[in-house]
Amino acid sequence: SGSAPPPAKKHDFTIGWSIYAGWMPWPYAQQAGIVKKWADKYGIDIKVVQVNDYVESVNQYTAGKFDGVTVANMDALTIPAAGGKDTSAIIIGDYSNGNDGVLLKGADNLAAIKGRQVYLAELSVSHYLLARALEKAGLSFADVKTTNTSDADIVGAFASPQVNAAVAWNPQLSVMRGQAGVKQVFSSADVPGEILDLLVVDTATLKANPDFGKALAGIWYETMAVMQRQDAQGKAARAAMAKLAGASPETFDSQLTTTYLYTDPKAAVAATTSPALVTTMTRVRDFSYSKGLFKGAASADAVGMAFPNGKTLGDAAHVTLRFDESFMKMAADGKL
Amino acid sequence: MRWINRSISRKQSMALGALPIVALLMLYLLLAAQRHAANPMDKILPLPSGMAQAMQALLFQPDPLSGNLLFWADTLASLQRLGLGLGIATAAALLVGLVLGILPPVRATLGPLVTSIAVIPPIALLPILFIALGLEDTAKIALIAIGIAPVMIRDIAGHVAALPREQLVKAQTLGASTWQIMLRVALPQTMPRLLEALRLALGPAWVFLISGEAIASDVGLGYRIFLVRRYLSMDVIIPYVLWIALLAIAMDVALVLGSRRLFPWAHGLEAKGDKA
Amino acid sequence: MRWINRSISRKQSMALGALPIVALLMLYLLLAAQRHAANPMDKILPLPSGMAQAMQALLFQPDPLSGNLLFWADTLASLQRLGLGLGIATAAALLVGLVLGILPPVRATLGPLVTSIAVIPPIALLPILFIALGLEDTAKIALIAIGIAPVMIRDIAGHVAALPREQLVKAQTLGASTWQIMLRVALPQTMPRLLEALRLALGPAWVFLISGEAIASDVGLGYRIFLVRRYLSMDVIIPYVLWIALLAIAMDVALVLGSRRLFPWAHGLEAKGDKA
Amino acid sequence: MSTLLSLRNVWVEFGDRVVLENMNLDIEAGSFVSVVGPSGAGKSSFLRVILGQDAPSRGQILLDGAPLSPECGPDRGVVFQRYSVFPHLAVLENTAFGLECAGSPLLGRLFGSARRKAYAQAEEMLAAVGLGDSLHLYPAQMSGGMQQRLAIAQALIKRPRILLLDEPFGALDPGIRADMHALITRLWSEYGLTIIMVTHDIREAFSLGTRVLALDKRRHDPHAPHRFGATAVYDLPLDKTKAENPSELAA
Amino acid sequence: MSTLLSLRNVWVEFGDRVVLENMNLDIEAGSFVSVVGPSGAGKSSFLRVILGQDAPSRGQILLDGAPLSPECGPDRGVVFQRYSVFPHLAVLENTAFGLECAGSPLLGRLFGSARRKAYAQAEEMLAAVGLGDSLHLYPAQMSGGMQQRLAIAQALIKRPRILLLDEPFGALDPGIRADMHALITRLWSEYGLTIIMVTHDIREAFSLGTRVLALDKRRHDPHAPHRFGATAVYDLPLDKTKAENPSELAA
Ligand SMILES: Nc1ncnc2c1ncn2[C@@H]1O[C@H](COP(=O)(O)OP(=O)(O)OP(=O)(O)O)[C@@H](O)[C@H]1O
Ligand SMILES: Nc1ncnc2c1ncn2[C@@H]1O[C@H](COP(=O)(O)OP(=O)(O)OP(=O)(O)O)[C@@H](O)[C@H]1O
Ligand SMILES: [Mg+2]
Ligand SMILES: [Mg+2]
Repeated sequence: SGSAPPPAKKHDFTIGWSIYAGWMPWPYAQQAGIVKKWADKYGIDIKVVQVNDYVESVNQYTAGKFDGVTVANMDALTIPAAGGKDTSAIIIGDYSNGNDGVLLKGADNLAAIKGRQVYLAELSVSHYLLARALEKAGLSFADVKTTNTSDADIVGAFASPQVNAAVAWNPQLSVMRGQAGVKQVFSSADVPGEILDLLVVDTATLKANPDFGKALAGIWYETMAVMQRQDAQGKAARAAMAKLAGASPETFDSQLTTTYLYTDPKAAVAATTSPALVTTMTRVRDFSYSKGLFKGAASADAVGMAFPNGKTLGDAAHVTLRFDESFMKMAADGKL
Repeated sequence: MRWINRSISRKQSMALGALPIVALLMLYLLLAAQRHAANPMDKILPLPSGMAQAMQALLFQPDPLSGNLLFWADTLASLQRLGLGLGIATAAALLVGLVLGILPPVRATLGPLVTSIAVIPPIALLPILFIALGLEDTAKIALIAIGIAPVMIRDIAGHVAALPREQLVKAQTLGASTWQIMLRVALPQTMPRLLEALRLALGPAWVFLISGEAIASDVGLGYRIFLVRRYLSMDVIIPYVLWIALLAIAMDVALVLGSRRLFPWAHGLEAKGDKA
Repeated sequence: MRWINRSISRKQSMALGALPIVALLMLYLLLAAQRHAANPMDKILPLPSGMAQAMQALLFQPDPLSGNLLFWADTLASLQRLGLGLGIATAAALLVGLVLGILPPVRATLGPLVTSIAVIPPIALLPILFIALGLEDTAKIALIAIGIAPVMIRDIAGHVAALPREQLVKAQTLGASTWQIMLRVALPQTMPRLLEALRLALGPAWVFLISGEAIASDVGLGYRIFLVRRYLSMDVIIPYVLWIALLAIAMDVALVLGSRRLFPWAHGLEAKGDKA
Repeated sequence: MSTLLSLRNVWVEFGDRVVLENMNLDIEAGSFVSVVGPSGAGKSSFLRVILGQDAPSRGQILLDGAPLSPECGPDRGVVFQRYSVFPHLAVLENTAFGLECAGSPLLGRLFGSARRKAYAQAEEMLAAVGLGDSLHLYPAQMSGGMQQRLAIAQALIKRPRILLLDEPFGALDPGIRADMHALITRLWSEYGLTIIMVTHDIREAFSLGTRVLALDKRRHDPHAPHRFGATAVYDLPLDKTKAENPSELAA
Repeated sequence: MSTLLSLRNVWVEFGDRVVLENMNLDIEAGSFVSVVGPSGAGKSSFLRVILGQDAPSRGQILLDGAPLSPECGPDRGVVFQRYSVFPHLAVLENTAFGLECAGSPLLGRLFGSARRKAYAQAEEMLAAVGLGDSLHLYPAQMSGGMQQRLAIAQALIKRPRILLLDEPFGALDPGIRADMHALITRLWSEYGLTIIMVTHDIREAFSLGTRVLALDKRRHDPHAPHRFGATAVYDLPLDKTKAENPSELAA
């Protein structure tokens, strides 16, 4: 956590990333020199570091080893923010639009999940998605049993004949869906905009070094521009990202189709300022609280969140997660 | 007096042994207090009070879903898996190691296979294990057994092969068959070494148990550790790890005492007195 | 002839040793062919042709981004980490094990600490390890060293403590100081055992290397295995695992031959001839 | 007496080190052969070859005219210079081991009356070698001489046809040694044993043996001492009535 | 001659097993004490106590009138019944070990001319014990008797004030044994050593020693044999000119 008092001005910054379709632009930008270009522009140095294990990347950020990290909205709330680390989400990169899904074997409707043993990474967005799915099906957690499964092993686990229900995200999800007799009965496309993929940074560092935030926004939207091009250059960029993710270009493209990328900063700003975000985060934190993720807290309000235009949720005196649209707005306004 | 000759009394020995451990604890408390001074919500080095609070729920409050006291349910599940894995590995080490060590044709046939299995990191082949054994406890127990048995087998086989040739010759001149030599000469002399090998395997066995429980599980010490790792709850992880260490030390001590008791001829007797 | 007396010639031994391994390979091929007959796209038990195809790219086609041949880059990175981890653990085992084994006051002081560390599964404390040592190679090397050193230290200490007391007494009557006894009596007699302990530690060392690389890395054999595991690419995982096994066996053989060569007095010499 | 054991051109070599060179020898049933010779001459190697523990590098050994099976069995008992008792068995169990193996092929252990009988026999033998007081000690708790006596009891209880002894009395004090001499002489004549005994004590060799064999090198090259092996340089048949009082060394 | 070593009411016990009981003894500088006694009497235990390897359970040992330091040092050399040589050193290195330790406190190894000198001295000593041909063998390659001679060379090269020998010649053949007797007698008188030697050979005890000590139990309870320990039952000073030809056993 931010153990040391906030550093004043810094020159070197590190952000951590892990493999996920919506985050592959970061390592690509590093490779393509986009990171260096924008860092140079603001006279700083940014390193983009891969962590193979997603949870470890967020833990390292929480421990203060990274200045920023790629993370899903729920994990940003439950890991750093709940741990007292004041964190700002400065880029809302995408929302999962089918990248997370509930899979069943030998059934094609969600109701059939009742009574099954469901394999998933507990306390992750998969768990949240399962909660939403059960809600939609009129079921509750009492109707299923869950087994915690590491995200690296869930593909192998699902190949075992005994396992007939799982929740996973991409790229694992697409591989699991490819197995014979497997049906996807629910996905994040059914709850659009609820599973957000963010870039978060340490608020104190950001306050002292606004240039860091500007550079990151610059990097992101330049990379977005390159990767959405439908020409050879865009294709090459996406192929490079596929390679970095260890996937084939086709697989990666198919993952992108289920990822709603906010390629346009204006759309991202709109999403951030929309009241729907508050609704989503209320759902997410209520779920997290119900699962005991706010350690020892008396109510779901223990962790405070701040939204654009001064709106807050929960304990306003202890805000540790801030949705900060200002840098995306600068990008939208061409002020970077 | 030369250091090599300084003998330490039991009491002194306890005091000296506690020294570095207490020093380490103090260092931890110091660092934790420092971090908490900077950030009272720090999760990485929790204070003892925080750990006590976090553990209270697990220790004494029944889980609303299952009605179990989670800590004890975890301990029970893990100990069961560990016990079965260790049991299978020990039995395999005894049987295969004995036969391998004493019968040259079997050694020639199975030695290379055991070596090959010993050097394959089982963690890397988990998917195959899942397909073959499913995801229930069987796979976790198999992971432990596969992880530690080859090392134990090689250890036992080496020990048996190192029995003085004169002993085997002597047994044959006394009319013992191969089977009788295995049963009455090699087996009993292997037992203390087997307990020793088991002691050395305890560390890796816990590692494999925790890795196995991290993969797919809904109860167990390793399950809990990896689950709460998701939100960096070191206030649960550290007490769990200490508990594991305590269990492991208890097993270690039990094995040492058991061996002394069951096989007095292999311990200490020879500290004094000359031998032919 | 009794089985216990049947000696196996080198040639026979090679043939016999290959037998079960070839049988296992055949079994694999059979199962893989069956699965492919049922589902030509089966990913879990790939056919050799599929593995060859998957490996070709990693072996011979330079990665467009880095210009490296990935397979070789992975191998190099992993071997470096493994080598450093093993080196540190071996050095620690030699130094600490020797001192622990021969000096009772040091044994009393550090023995319990080493035991405690030995029984703590380092995997459970990975977050602390990575936080303390960063995500670079240091943490991975430390994981290997912490994972295997305690077992090695205990092994060496036990071996040194079991040196016949008469030898130490004899050395003292020849005027040797504690230091000289350590240097000239205990140390050289420990060396063959150290190589043996290193051999036994190779398996766990690979496990820790792979676990470490699975968490934080961008190159290495374990990294690649965990990367492609997301896609259940057994056609890459199996060749990688076989390659790891091959490397491990090569190290094992090198250690055995090295020990025979460097410490002839500890091997085979005593197969014949009686001793006082 | 008939020839029990014959050596024909037997060589024992370790690599290029020749230990025994071209030995030819006939040993008669019922004889008591004492083997003497300087330290390192190859006396122990000679015993190992007869025992079947090592194969000669050249030549042949015949037992009752048939080639010796290349493994040892209960027809040949042995007492080694060391490693001769089982460290995990107490004195009584060590002694009864041979009886238990013979009586219980499957478990190697006797029960009930068979066990009582075997253990009584073992106790008797232990009393004869002077270990009647130490039935329940482990070898590690005994002095060198006591272990050697145990090894002798262990071998004698099986009444082997040929008994091979490698300095069996070297570690015994004169009193016990005289008792053991008497015991072994008695068993030798009672059971018609054939005994081959290596000893350093010339007096013992002559007083016990019916034949004394001296092993030594015939040739000696100071620049390559290991290139010549030992053989029987003296072979003295002692035509005598069996010694009644074989040792005069008793204190 | 002056008293070098005194035992005052010395007891050695293992648990409730009494091995030595209330021993009182004065040993003069320059004497050659032979210790005899039945196997298991406690002769080796007696040597270990004097050596400083074990502490007596009761009583006191004085060296030059001062209490014996409870650890062994280069003033007292020893040859054990076994485990007496370093298995990882070749014959020559085993012998030079003591010289190297004395000459190089830091490394325990000599280099250059110092090394050459030490090794030449070791070679000379090895030639004297008849191992001149085996300089580069490892102990495991040697017979029992050869190892024992190596142990003797190793101890003698340090010229200790007191030399403790536990059946040093038990495994030697008569020829070598006579040579060793001559060697040890020569070194004993040349260097003014004090020697305490355990032996099973009464003749050897009398021909070498200036004093013969017999250890045995005074009392013997058949129901609790271990409750009584041994002590010196005979103590014979031999007033004689030093033996010139100490052994007549040579073949
Ligand atoms: N494995 C071996 N390699 C090389 N040489 C050996 C080996 N075993 C024995 N020797 C040599 O064989 C020779 C004879 O050894 P052996 O033990 O038979 O002698 P021995 O007559 O029994 O001597 P001792 O009376 O001292 O017991 C010795 O010179 C020894 O060095
Ligand atoms: N650690 C021990 N525990 C119990 N008894 C022991 C121990 N060591 C030695 N003894 C006993 O002490 C007694 C004396 O042993 P010691 O080795 O001194 O005899 P010794 O006179 O040297 O015999 P030998 O002539 O056979 O070498 C023996 O009865 C032995 O059983
Ligand atoms: Mg011999
Ligand atoms: Mg003794």
